[in-house]
Amino acid sequence: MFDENQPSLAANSANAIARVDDLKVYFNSKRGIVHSVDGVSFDIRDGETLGLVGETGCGKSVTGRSFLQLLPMPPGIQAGGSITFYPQGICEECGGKGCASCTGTGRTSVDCEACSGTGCDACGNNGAQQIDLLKLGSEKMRRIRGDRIAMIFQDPGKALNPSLTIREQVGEVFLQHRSEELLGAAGIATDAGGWQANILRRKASQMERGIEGLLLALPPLRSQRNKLELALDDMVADALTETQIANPRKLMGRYPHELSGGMRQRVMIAQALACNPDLLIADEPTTALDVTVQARILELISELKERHKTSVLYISHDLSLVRRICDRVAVMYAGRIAEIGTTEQIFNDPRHPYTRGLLAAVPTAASKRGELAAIKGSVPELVDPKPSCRFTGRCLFETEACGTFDPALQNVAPNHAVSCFIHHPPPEGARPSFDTKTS
Amino acid sequence: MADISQTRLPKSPFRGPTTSVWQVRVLRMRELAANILSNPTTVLGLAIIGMLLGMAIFAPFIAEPNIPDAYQMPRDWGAVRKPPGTPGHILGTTNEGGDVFYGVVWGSRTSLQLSLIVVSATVIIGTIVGSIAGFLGGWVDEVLMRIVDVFLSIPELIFALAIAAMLGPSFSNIIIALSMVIWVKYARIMRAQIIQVKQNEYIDAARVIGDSKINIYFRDILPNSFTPVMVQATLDMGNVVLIGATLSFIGLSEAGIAEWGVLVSEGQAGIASGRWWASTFPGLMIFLWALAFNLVGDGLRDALDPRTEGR
Amino acid sequence: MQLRDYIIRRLIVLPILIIGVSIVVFSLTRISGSPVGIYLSHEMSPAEVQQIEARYGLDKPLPVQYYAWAKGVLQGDLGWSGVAAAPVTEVFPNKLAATMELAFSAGFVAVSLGIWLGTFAGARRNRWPDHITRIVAVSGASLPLFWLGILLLIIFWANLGWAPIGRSDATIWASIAHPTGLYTVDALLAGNLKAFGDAVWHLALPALTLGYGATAIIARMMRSSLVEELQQDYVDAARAKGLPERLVLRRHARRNALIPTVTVIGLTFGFLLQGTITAEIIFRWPGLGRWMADSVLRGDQATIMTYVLFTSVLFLMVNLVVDVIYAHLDRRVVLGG
Amino acid sequence: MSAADQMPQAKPGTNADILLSVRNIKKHFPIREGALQKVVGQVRAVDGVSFDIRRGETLGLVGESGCGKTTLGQVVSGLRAPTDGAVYYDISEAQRAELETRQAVNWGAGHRIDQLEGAAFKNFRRNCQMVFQDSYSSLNPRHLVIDLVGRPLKVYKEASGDELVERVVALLEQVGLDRQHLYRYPHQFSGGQRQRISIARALALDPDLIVLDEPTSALDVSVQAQILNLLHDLQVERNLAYLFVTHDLSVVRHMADRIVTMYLGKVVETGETTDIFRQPYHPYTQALMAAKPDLIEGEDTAMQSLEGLVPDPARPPQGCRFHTRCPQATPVCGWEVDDVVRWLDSSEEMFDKLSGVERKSAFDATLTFEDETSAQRLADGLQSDLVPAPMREATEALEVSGKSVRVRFREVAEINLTDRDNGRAAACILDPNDVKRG
Repeated sequence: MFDENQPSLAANSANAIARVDDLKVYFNSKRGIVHSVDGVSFDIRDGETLGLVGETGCGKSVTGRSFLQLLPMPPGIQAGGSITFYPQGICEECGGKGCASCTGTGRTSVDCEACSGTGCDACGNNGAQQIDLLKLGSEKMRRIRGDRIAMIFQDPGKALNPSLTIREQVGEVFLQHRSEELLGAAGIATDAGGWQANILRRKASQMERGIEGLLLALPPLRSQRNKLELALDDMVADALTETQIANPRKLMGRYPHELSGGMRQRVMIAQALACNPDLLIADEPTTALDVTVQARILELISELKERHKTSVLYISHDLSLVRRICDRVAVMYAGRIAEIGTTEQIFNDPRHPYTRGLLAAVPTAASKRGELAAIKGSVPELVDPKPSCRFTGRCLFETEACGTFDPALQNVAPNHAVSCFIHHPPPEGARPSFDTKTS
Repeated sequence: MADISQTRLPKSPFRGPTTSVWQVRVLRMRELAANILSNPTTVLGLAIIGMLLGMAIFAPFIAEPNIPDAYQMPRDWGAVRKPPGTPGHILGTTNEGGDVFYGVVWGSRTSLQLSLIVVSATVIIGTIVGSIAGFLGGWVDEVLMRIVDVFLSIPELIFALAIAAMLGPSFSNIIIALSMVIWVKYARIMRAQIIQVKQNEYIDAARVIGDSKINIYFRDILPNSFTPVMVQATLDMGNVVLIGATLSFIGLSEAGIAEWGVLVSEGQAGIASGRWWASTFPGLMIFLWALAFNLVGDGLRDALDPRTEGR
Repeated sequence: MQLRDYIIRRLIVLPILIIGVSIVVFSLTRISGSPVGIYLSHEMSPAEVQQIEARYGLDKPLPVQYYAWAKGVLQGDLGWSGVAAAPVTEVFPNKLAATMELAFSAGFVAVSLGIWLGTFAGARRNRWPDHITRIVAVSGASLPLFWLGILLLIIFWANLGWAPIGRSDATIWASIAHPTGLYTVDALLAGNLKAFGDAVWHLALPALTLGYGATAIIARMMRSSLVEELQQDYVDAARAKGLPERLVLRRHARRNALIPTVTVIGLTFGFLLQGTITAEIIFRWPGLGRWMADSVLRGDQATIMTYVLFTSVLFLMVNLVVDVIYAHLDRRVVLGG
Repeated sequence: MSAADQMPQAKPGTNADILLSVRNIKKHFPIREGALQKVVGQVRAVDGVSFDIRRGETLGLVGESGCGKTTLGQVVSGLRAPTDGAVYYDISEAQRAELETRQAVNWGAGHRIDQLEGAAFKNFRRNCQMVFQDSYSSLNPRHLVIDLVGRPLKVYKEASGDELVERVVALLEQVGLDRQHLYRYPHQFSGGQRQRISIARALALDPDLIVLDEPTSALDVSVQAQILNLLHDLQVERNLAYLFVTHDLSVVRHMADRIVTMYLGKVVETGETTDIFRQPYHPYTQALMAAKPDLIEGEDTAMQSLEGLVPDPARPPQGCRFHTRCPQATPVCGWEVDDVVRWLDSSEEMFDKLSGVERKSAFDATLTFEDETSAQRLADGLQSDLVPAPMREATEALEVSGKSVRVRFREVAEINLTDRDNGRAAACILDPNDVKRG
């Protein structure tokens, strides 16, 4: 399926929906600068589910949030790197069903804005639009959020506003990104002039201001407003139905605290997939849920992902879930990618000592009591780290080079890259600049 | 956002090996002090408090005490209504020939007495009542809290004013009135804290060990509940003076006493004729006093906030 | 359903609290001996005094006395005000109108300004608007109200001559009818803009003085709860949906930040009520507060008791309303218990 | 080698080894409602649970959140008094025999832990300790490690001064910490280290039993492995018994000799861990396993979820409490009127039209609607695929008259735990071999 001679990081761009390149996110703290994410690179391929696994504090959530500029700055610092996003549209030939012209994905790339597809410097001469998410202005970012890239949060109890109904919250997505459709559904021409149409238009994109809300409730505009509301109701109900909520109309009038955890997460999913995004970032979507419902939620995500041809970045600490839902897996440790490869490679042929340790630490039927292979020590502080492998001190295969050089992520097999000196000895003659110990 | 704050492990602020409990306690206090002093507005507040306390302690050396009662304003009938800068009366005099400077200096002593007595009395009473209510719960709690609710239904200044009025106008009655009104605040804070602290698992852990209720109260509950009381006490060191001065201003102190509120009231008569100083300086002192303790109280609250502590 | 139960519960507790307050108020009068004074006026003969003592059972045990007094209060017999030289009930309404006009205009300023200032600062955390708000907040909590009033008088009345004292210009006051007793409202009802201007002009300084501290309290609360709300997950979730920052702030963060602020607004009402006492003294405002201050100095027990009882009941009612609003706003609130 | 082989003391059937017996424990919490906060019902957090813990064994207590396992752990450790039933500690052979025959016995003060006093209570306290889930909350933030770990020793006046310090150091070394950690505050440690401190504190009095309430669920896997290894080593060394409360089946499989599965306050299955994992006798245990298969062994098995919500513990379902969500339910599992109401609640608009339910029993009631169509729709619905087939089969009568519908289901007694082979027990009417695996 993939070109075997290409290193995984340079898969051709037609194949990728997003590419993270040397991402660095730091945080200011009293003790110094915390290197939460320190040079992370990977790509998310079209239509795949990429798992991002690691333990608490490894930087996986920070990476996920960077896609949507959702990190507070300050104290966060965007210290470098880029996240390139290749937005897509529904294939016009088949309407998203998948056909020959879109190679079955149901989606086609969007023409570059600068050259309308003829190829220019901005798009690396291939005509497809690419966006650097980290450098995007706030208005352009806003248009991508929830529409092209959506996110599901860890705790649906906290990620839903307690004082707005489900309808109001899910409806917001449509008001932000689908106001023209709403107007159309309500029978208001897009190009209609006059103050009434203007007010309605603002209403359809949540722009109405105090007094206008009052005007909308009065006779001349009232019937049209009601049509708009009904159209919105339909869209919200449809979105909720997608997530197999039995009685969406009834649920719409409720507040989040009136729903069970599983139900809330379904609402979050409905809200995230409402606009049919290209990429879904799922940040530990089942951690806050009971075991007996988590399989259902994961199933739902996989199912909807297939139906909508959405790519997923699945962030989790739970290896057994990742194994079941992901096509490829990236293992993060202390702000770096330790290993990346297909799910089979990671679980059946783990190369990085950390990945191996992590897998061995999970108690299974085969593991003998008292003899779990625990990784010794604990995660290092990420305040102003030295250039060295972050796993030093805990690694069973540590060499002298590990403490002084920084291993880079390099291929060990097609699609399988590891950053470890066991597989890639440090270059001969290379010396760390600060080095005092070795010579 | 939880993920971000946990990106690293807490690092020991203690350098080198520590060998005794006391050494750690001292280090901890030092760390806490450094934390508190890292806020410039807190330092400003502490500086003002230092100045005011210095004034109160060294009052006899700054302004020669009046004979026989130093807390009475000296009256210089030969120099009434003098503006600031008059020799011998650097801040001017009042309509009755009182030296404003003398009032400002000795007023700090009056205020210190007032705030110390009222705050310590109310903290003790409030802590005891709140502890009983929160620790025992049940009907004891119910009864005590209804009493507290009744007390809190009457706006505090109005309540204190009514009590002081019934007791008769005098400075010591102001102290009594304020104490009667303010303790409920501490009772309520303490009770709420205790109920909250009781839910922590370390209380259950102490019970599983088999420690006695008394020990659990003194070792686990009280030390972990007391922070908000301390913060409130600091704020009240200022507030009490503010309310006390208001009562004095209304006229519930003895006339002629060296107290800032009395002086503001005395100076009020002259403002129509342009004699601004007799009210302005004592009022400024009240403001500074309250401001200083408010700044320090806010600083303490931030420094001791469990959500920001240790980060 | 739950909300209704909560309101019922509060309504049951309310009379208990009022009775509690009345007992406290009644006990106060006992601190200074016989409460007979509250029913006496100077012209009464010893026989009349005795008659009154008998009527209110002042020779009987305390609970009986309390009962007689409370019964009197419920029937509208609040006693005789020595200061006003009239029954309390007669003087009360006019004074009340003056005080309420002052307190509510100060409250209106404080609530609108406080919420705006708090939002403005909270949304710009650690930038200059935030620092300014913090200065306003801390100074507002530390400024003695009476001193602030005097400073304003020194500047605007004594030196610049811009602001008046008192409640009105006597001739303009006399030129309109006073059906409500609220000067501004009466002037508007009469359609007399000159009178309205006079009312606002007289109201400005005292309301500003009174409102400053309350503004500070509200702004401080609003700021801190907004800062807290802005750190919640659902704010990020709203951003992730593509909401513009303005809507994230207005529709999500501010709305929830208002919930705890509402409680503080209720408590601020007590602050405003007690503040009217000194504000009225300084600005010669003919309201309840000044009457209370005079009564305190002259031992007018009937007025003091009425004033304390009345302000407490008012304070309780306002807080009841506030708590109901709070319970209504906060969908999560676990009621009762 | 099975887990049981490693622990020879933990063989079933030897009464002499029983350390602590839990008999018919109930813990109900009142629900208060209305303006006067009247008690309108009881949340049955734990509703009649019995089991024994043997010396040196690990008993796993598993279930979803809200099944009552944490409350039960608190009752066993003496933190909460049970509403009914008792926990017996340190009882003689004769008393045990009596207990076996009569289920609940009251010998007055002396052996029921909620009635222990004085020396007997102290003896129990010393022998039953607890480790909590949240190591932040369970360690007093103002105490140093020496205060925390040394506190039990001080309470029982076992040591003081230098001796106390040395005893604490010894304890710390047992849990993988050392002398340099003595004078530090809990917040200076990582989650795993704090849990070690908790364990050291629990060990201080050399107890027989430690209740472990989700001790590793707040930890990352690599740290969890460290703690699990430590717990095992300590158990072997000191012949400790553990009551291991957790929701994580992979952890309980690894650690427990025997397992007690709880659902809605009741035990649904008990038995040896290896047996249960080989073949669960209750569909709920089976569902728990399927919800999170083993990382290695279950590589190819699909994860499965349960449909529906956990019913309100204040109104537990009739028959088998699990029947509302059970994929293998039969007509005799306790279908009842509440199932109709639950079904109405999840279907569009019908619930709003419901104006009254008149119950003759839990199985027989008349439901009245605001209009006749709704009544007819309900009757049609109850005969269609929209409701589970066993529920349809369990319907004995369904009569529509105007706006009301009368339904009657087959009456079923509560399905209780029954003994099976090899010391196992399950509360399910299905033949064990019919409970499907995977």
